Amino acid sequence: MTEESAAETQSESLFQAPPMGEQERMVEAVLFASAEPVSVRDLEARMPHGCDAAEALVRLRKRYDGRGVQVLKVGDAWAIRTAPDLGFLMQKETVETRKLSRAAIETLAIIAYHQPVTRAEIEEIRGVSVSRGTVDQLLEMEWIRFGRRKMTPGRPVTFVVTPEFLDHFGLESARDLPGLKELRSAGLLENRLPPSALPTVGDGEDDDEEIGAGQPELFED
Amino acid sequence: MTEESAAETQSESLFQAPPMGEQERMVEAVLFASAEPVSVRDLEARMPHGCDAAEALVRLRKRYDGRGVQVLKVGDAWAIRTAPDLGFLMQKETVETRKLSRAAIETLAIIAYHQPVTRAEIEEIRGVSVSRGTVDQLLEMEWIRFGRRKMTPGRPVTFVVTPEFLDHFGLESARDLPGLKELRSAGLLENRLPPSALPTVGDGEDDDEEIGAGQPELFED
Amino acid sequence: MSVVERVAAEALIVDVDGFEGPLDVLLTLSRTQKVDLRKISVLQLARQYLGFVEKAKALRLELAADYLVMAAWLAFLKSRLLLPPDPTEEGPSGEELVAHLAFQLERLQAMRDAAARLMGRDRLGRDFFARGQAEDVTRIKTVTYTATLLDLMQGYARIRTRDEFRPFVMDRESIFTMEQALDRMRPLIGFAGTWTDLTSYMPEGWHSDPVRRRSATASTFAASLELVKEGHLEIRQTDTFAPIQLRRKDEGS
Repeated sequence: MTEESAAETQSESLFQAPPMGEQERMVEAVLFASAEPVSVRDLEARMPHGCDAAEALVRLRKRYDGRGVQVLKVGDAWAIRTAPDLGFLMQKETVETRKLSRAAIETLAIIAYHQPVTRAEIEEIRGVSVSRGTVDQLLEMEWIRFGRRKMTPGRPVTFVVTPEFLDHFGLESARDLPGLKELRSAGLLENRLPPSALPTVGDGEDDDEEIGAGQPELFED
Repeated sequence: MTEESAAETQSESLFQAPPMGEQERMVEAVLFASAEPVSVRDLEARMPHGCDAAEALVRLRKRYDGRGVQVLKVGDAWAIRTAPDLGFLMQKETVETRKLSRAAIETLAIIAYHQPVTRAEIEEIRGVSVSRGTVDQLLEMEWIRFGRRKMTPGRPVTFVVTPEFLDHFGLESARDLPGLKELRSAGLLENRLPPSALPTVGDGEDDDEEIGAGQPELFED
Repeated sequence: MSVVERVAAEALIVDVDGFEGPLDVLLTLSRTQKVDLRKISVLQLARQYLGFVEKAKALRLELAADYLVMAAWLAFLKSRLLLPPDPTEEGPSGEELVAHLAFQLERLQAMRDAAARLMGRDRLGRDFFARGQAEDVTRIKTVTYTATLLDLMQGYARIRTRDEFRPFVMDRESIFTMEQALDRMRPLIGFAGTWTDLTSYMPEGWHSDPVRRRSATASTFAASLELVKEGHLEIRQTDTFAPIQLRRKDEGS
């Protein structure tokens, strides 16, 4: 009996588990390097014989308390994760400013000049249909909003511009938008007459002018 | 003057950087989240305005001294890596690196210790021509890259080691290569020209070794 | 050649493929001298090397040209070292050549040792490890749209005066539309029985100005594709950037 127990003690010391500080280091390294959360059982399978991964985890968790990363339980396993309050560091925000599309500007202009105006009316004025995306975009920008329904058959919704719109364009009210005459006198319109007939292509150098007229729809969104 | 300085103080407090302890947490979170080293500049770009990432890194490095993971400097950047003595726990994570030929290992060492170094200089040191495959393999592993051209006749391209090389071998910089100082003081890193009568590589028929003279430009950075 | 040397040379020959050039052979041979590389007898080394080459020849082993160049040079060096110096001769002295060869050997050995130390370091992915679960930086892109009052007024003016006026900002005189190209091509393709270059369908007066040429080329090409889609035309290009050619597609074929 004495011999046996002596042998036991010896083998115990031979396979003695590393000190808890070391075990904590091990758990730290494994949790860091592992591609997925690691269970206590998996930790102990990796660590030297006799280790107490659960205890090492408790200590490690405490050590990371309040740090930039935390030791968290994910299901049955453990992982290191960014502290929730620092999540903003993992995001990179970029703001890109783009010019509003021509379709959107025209739609917006019609709403501003004709409000309250229905979609059908906008389409009639523009001569082309108004895509849903265009209206949604303007709604999302909060430059237009839904107005009252028209008291016409079908009671269609109308669109009006918002205070945000007025604010952005520096207007007191939509009535302050300049009229056609003013636009012309401001030089925004050219008094050039369009070519009387659609020219045939390939007539030579005279075909410069004809393009503006029916063209814009091609570039519609 | 007083007004100005008052305004300054106010704007300073408005954009005041977080306390150093918080900055340390932030650096900790970012480094933990990244598999690649992160430069001080990138850290500061992600942190709030006015942060001193370099100082936070110094503190963080000290904090992790002796732990299961360490804060390492790799070239101009910083990374967290597991402590080398715990590698035995990471059998599951071990990456099988492609076995390098003797020629590739020697070529790599010559580039590391002699950089920036031309192909002709590598050949002079090894006494044999450098095969294209060897260089390609090292380039592909991203352990070497093309450096600046030498201002010598023919303006040959040079090779230098990369941050990936430093990361792989756990080096802070190429100046920390083992034995570099001794080699330098022994004059073994000098580029001593051979007396004219010595044979040079390439005198022979080593046709398949010739690397199209114009080729390296392709890889110029 | 001593017995030891001969044994060494034979061992080398068996392994001749394993050598990385003549300098490598010299370095290996120098080890048999069992002295510091700086104190090496180059004369003896030259003899050893020449013995190695002779032996290889006797065994009908093909040595690469590099090895033979080195042999010739060592033979020259040997004679230099054995004969009294000729004061009229130009070029480096035997001592200088010996010194440089010793330097080369020492440097190569040093690089090999350095390589071994380098490869023996703790290495990423083997001894130390990076984060296994890296968190990507999520990029949040916010697009804000903007327009000016001028844009708005011009937009409105454009709509309201479409039938009367041409807003002066619209500068489209250099644009040839696909519709125009189609109109131009439809009557012409009936005559294209053989492969004809695309550029011959471009309108008159659109060749010289690069902006107009670009527009006309693009629209003519787009119109060609449209006609191919409609089954009126075949299109081909023999190589990248080669001319694009068109041919009428016979109905029913």
